[in-house]
Amino acid sequence: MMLAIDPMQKLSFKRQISNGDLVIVYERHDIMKPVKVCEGSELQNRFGVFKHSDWIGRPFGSKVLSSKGGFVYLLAPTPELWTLALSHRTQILYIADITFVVSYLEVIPGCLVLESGTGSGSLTTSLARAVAPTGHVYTFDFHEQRATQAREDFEKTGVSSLITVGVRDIQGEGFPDEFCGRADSVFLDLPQPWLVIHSAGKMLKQDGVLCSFSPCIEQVQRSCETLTTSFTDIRTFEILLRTYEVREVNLEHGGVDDIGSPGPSLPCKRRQRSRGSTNGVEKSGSSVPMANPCGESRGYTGYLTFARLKCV
Amino acid sequence: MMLAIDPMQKLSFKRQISNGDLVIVYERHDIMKPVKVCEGSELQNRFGVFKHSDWIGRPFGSKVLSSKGGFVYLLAPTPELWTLALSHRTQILYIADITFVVSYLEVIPGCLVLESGTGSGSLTTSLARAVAPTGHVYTFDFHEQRATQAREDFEKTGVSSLITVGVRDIQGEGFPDEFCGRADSVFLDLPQPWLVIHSAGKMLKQDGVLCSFSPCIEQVQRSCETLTTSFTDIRTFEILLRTYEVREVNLEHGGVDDIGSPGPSLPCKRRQRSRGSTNGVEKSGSSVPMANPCGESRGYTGYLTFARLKCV
Amino acid sequence: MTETSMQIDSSSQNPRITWEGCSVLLDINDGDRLVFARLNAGSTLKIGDKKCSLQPLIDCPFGSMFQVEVGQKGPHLCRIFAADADDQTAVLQENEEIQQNERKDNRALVDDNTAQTLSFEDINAMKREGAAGRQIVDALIANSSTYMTKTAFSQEKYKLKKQKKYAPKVLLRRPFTRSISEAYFKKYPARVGFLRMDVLSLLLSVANVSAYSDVLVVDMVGGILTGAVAERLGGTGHVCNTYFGVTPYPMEIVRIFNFNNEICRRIVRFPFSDLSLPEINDPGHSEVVENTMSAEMLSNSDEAPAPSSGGLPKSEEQMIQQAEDPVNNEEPAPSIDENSASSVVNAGKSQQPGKKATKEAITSWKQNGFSSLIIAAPDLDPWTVVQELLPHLSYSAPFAIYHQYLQPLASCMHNLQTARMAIGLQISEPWLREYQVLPSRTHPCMQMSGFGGYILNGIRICNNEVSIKPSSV
Amino acid sequence: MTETSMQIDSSSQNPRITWEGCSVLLDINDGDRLVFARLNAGSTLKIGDKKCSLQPLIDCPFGSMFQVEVGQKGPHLCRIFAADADDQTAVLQENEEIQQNERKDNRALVDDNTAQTLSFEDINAMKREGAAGRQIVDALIANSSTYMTKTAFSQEKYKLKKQKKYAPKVLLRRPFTRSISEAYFKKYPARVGFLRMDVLSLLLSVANVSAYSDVLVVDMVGGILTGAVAERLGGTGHVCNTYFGVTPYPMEIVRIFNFNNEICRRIVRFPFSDLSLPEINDPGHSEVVENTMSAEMLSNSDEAPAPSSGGLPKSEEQMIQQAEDPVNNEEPAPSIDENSASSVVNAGKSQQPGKKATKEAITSWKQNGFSSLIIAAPDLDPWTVVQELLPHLSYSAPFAIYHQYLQPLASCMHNLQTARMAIGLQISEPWLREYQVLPSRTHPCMQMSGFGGYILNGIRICNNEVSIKPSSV
Repeated sequence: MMLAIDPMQKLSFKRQISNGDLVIVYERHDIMKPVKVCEGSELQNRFGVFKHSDWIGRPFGSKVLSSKGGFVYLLAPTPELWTLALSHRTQILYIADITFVVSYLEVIPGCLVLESGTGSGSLTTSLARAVAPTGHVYTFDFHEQRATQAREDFEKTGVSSLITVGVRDIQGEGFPDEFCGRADSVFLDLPQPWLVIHSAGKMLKQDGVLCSFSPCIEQVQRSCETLTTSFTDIRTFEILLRTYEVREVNLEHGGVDDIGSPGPSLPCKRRQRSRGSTNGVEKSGSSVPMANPCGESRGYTGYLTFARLKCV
Repeated sequence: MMLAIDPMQKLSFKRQISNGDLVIVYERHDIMKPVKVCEGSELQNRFGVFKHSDWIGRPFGSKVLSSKGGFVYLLAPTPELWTLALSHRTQILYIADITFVVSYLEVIPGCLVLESGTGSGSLTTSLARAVAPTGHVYTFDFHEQRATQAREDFEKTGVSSLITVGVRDIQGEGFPDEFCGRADSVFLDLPQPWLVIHSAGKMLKQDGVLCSFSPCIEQVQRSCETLTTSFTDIRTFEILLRTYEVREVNLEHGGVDDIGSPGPSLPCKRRQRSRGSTNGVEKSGSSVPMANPCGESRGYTGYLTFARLKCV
Repeated sequence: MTETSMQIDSSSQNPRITWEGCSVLLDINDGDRLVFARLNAGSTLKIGDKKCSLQPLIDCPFGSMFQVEVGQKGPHLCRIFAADADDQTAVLQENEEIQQNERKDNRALVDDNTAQTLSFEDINAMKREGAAGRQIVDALIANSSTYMTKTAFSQEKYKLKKQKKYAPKVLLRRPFTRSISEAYFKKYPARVGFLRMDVLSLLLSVANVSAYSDVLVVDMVGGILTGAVAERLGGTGHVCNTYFGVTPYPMEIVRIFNFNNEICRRIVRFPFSDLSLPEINDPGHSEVVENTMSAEMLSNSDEAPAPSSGGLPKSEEQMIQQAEDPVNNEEPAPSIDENSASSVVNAGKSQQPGKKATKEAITSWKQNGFSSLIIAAPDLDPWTVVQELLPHLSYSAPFAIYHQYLQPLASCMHNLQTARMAIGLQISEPWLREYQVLPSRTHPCMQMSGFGGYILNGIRICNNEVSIKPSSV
Repeated sequence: MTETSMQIDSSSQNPRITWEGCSVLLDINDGDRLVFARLNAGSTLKIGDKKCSLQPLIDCPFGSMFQVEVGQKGPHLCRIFAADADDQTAVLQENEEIQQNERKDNRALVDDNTAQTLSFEDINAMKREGAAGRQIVDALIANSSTYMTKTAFSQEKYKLKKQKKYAPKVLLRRPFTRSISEAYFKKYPARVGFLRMDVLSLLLSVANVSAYSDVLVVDMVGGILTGAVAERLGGTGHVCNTYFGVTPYPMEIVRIFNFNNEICRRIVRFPFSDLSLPEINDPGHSEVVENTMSAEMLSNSDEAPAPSSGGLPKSEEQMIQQAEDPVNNEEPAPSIDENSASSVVNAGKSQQPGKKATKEAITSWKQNGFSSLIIAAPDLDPWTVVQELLPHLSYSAPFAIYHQYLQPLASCMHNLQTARMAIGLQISEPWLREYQVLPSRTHPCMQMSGFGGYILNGIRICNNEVSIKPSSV
């Protein structure tokens, strides 16, 4: 269970992995895999063979060993870990976008949220966490097979009671009439969002918020034009996450990674100046952990346009 | 003289401020003013009255005192200081943009460069530095008065032998025919650059580079469309400068600026753990200079589109 | 149960409509001023030189727009409807069409504002006669000799400027984490430790704040973190607000949320020392027992400098008082004819958030661990804090630390790695950019907040590799 | 004198046309591979499985495009002209028009690449018969059963992919700081200390590199800094490349620029210790005298670890050899059918850059000071370096320090401030973003270099406030 909808399931020092639990097998920050624990099963990866039976009874967060002595960590699933694990399967929305969308759509427990398309279900899961325990997310996808996959995933992660997945061409048909005036928030990730804006407006409660995610500025321009009719507070954002690496660096002797320069021969001992002006000068040198931005950052994800339904 | 076109004028420990020199009076990193040194004159600012006669004979880079004991620094002008000083008078291109343009246009000594419009002349000055001592910058502005002001400025800063300022509606008339096939690089800062692209192409030598600066993406879209006819290697960039402040921070006792929180009472003495796992743990605390990004950064300047004239 | 009913006391109350005593965010003139207020019969707001009762705002839907009108009863706020507000949009769109052609000639335009034939006295006379703000704006336009020579774009700018002055608009906003956080960051960033809205959202996400969680927080950012977590929990779980020393950190911002009693009840506070007292029946995590606070630390806490004369709150009462203070403090007089808002009265009928946690609750957390940990203590060294708190976090539970500086988080991350206390460690810095999207004038906004802070997050791990086996529990 | 004649030996030579022995940058298949080469009669380049002579590239304008053709003399590079290349653009524009309508249906498309009826053997047979790459591509398209069912956009993608494989294009580029820096950062970033092109440009600007300057540089970034400064000086002033210890830092990248003898002559090197020897006639700046290197330092320098077996250059000769190495090293086999470039022969007729500075020159710099200072030493602590070098910088002269890490620059800035050695101090980090601008598909590029390093810059000041008066000199 990803979300502790049953409060008894929540994490605790005493909560142990049981047969049938979903665990995230963590190898490295960028390699992890969801696995359903099954008494007789084994997991095989580059670290060796892991018997599920060795896992049962251990606390979540434990390090477990393989036959070869390799190890992985067994983590309780969260929407973020799920998203990271999923990112190997399909194109996903990024965590910073997901996070910003949920907050900016003012999604809180009890809300009714409409989403199209479902895609990987990654945003859906975060929306479900935010509306829990009393709200609901209705998500629609054009593709039958994507909907089916999403339903299976939601079942597996234990959030299916909060989510209903529909198959529908929202861009062509709009949202179903049954949601008229009932939605607190609407999220659109469609190639031609402007075609659905009128329908989305009908679904929203007064003052409800809409968000449209688009990769190209032309889509944003067209959406904003359409939005002005019945929406207000139209704002377009972009959010990126810059991540930092931390390394121990020893500069004075020219350390770090050897990047092809000869080891310099600056004197280690700093000479004392006779002037008083150097009082308070910081001592440099010695090995220090330092952060610098990761080189291979994702430079762009998409534009997020928000708008609020006008009050009549 | 901003540029040492006369090598005798260049900075040296022995070079002193003379009557008639242009100096940049530096109060703070964001407050500075160009002043022509004139034997009998005085400068008055919030720090008091400064006699020019006190400045003569001192080295550039000196701190000078006012009647009241206040002080300023007298700096030799550079295009960057000039740009900073100018920024109080008019809208200017930013240093990161200027720098990128000069390099990306492949401007080197001896080049012939065309520019329109002249504007504040801030880019022009940097272009002049890059083509010196043997190249030339021909810059055009629609406005007579702006051209006149620019000419005066170039005279004052001593770069006028490298720059010719013309008054011309480049957008309407294109560049003068006399430059046909002679320009190494062309820079456009015009509201409708696509109107001039054909003319710019005629001015450029084969493989010469054009740059167009535009604030809106629609201008960029239209320019790029026009460029495809006779240009190649069309690339659009944006460059921003993130600046950092440095402050001495002492965290363990909750120092920095008091931002309204009560001084926390964490124990100063770090307790020793009995486990070996804490080996190698960094010692924290004690006052350290730390950098963080300035809050009030300029978030956007404009788009820079570059293109290279196709080889026939 | 899909109705968003969590934030009000009576379940029959529609949370999208204001009620007497509810807290609101007033957006005056498109973000020029942002004021938090509580709607009571007696509360007033000063706009320009006019003091208006907030009474007309009660029982209106959030999102409603009001304008100051001067009628026979004096100046009052009058609701305006979407249909009326539309003309502005129309003008703007008309503008766009001719915008392109104008670019070239705009350059020659000089606007010296000397062409107004309507005098200051004329305007005052109109006001005395009870003319509506709109009427004054129309008169100003009619009497401007240059108005017709301006470009449509300049005309619109002129009109908006006059409208803001003579017919200010007030937008009624519902206080959510989004709006409260945006307003504080814009007007009073130091109070929330420069914690930007998107960074706050990211803290909640990476710490997996979800229903029924017991979230341990160190909130030295005025209560915005506590409020945001409580909003997400929606009356389930607990916000466990802990503090070092004997004085709780102020959390006046929590009062701005319209939390119902159930939500307030679930915001509890306790000194960190309460968690650290030795506990005999504490089977699962010997580390915690090891890490109990020594007597030295407790006495150290007592020696903590008492809140200075700067007026740090000592009691609940003081804190509530202070809750309304930011309204005044954050008014840096955006335009000269604007004065600060009148202070609004606190209804104070709801349950106090931030009661002291019960002994039973603390015992249970000590035994079970917390489900998440979030630290927003810009003045503390993150490593010093996290090494104390992490042992109280359940295994596999996520944590997130906000800080203004990168280097302390880099050291902290290094130490957590070296001590093998956590995995999935990452330092990140969200970068938020807003765009102006207008026909032929689309580009990123010029002004942006260059900086919203850094986050270090990770997941606590259980290092008792072999010792903890099912049999040993 | 407006002709750009600085970079060649003979002034009659047009610098926009290649010549025998000139250094060029070859861009293969739109940036897939970037190769620096020297054009000689015997030099060859391996593209795919074909080894082509570079002879046809001599005496062509920079910017020319070549394609591999297999004629009777075997595979050879054949120049193609703008008119022929245009069809590609035309297809692309056609695409855009239908792009919008297709969006919806694109989703159903599955491209499994199984629909090609032309076999591997068929293609080889065509090659043996001397078919041009273009002809193969056309045949592949004609024999693809799915090509016609693809969207125009997918058709274009398919065609480009096949073109890159069977008819690779080579673009002849002039090696400027811009192109060299971009190529190194893209293919071999560690060699230039992760110094991005825009950051390098900023270093030159803020350090006011201009004609007749004597620029003191510490270049531990392979010579890209030295080359960039030399390019800006254009045969005036001096690039004063200094180093700590006894071994100059490698600067093989300088050889890639087509510098003429005059420019090469003005790139000089000397150990920092040469600057620090006591000088009697040194009136203006007593500080410098105070800061002379002690014997201890000199001996320390001698003890510096000798270049390891990794093959660090000990002599000029070795360094020149290494100059061509990056060509091979930076070839991480972009596609499986591509092999690394053949090594190209060094013409070696021009003057060596980086001769040792003369005693007279060093004496003059000691007396007059340098006009600018640029430090790009990613492995050294900036403060340690700058406190040694700054005393040799003229008063009012600007300096700029590049570093990969923020914290060392923060400490350095703090120290410079505290010691009142400089003003106008600023740490900045350029942030460069490239855009895809295509009809209906405009957005920032997905991949970007998240990081190009930090710059600390400032201006040296004269602190002898009262002591230095005109009379005292």
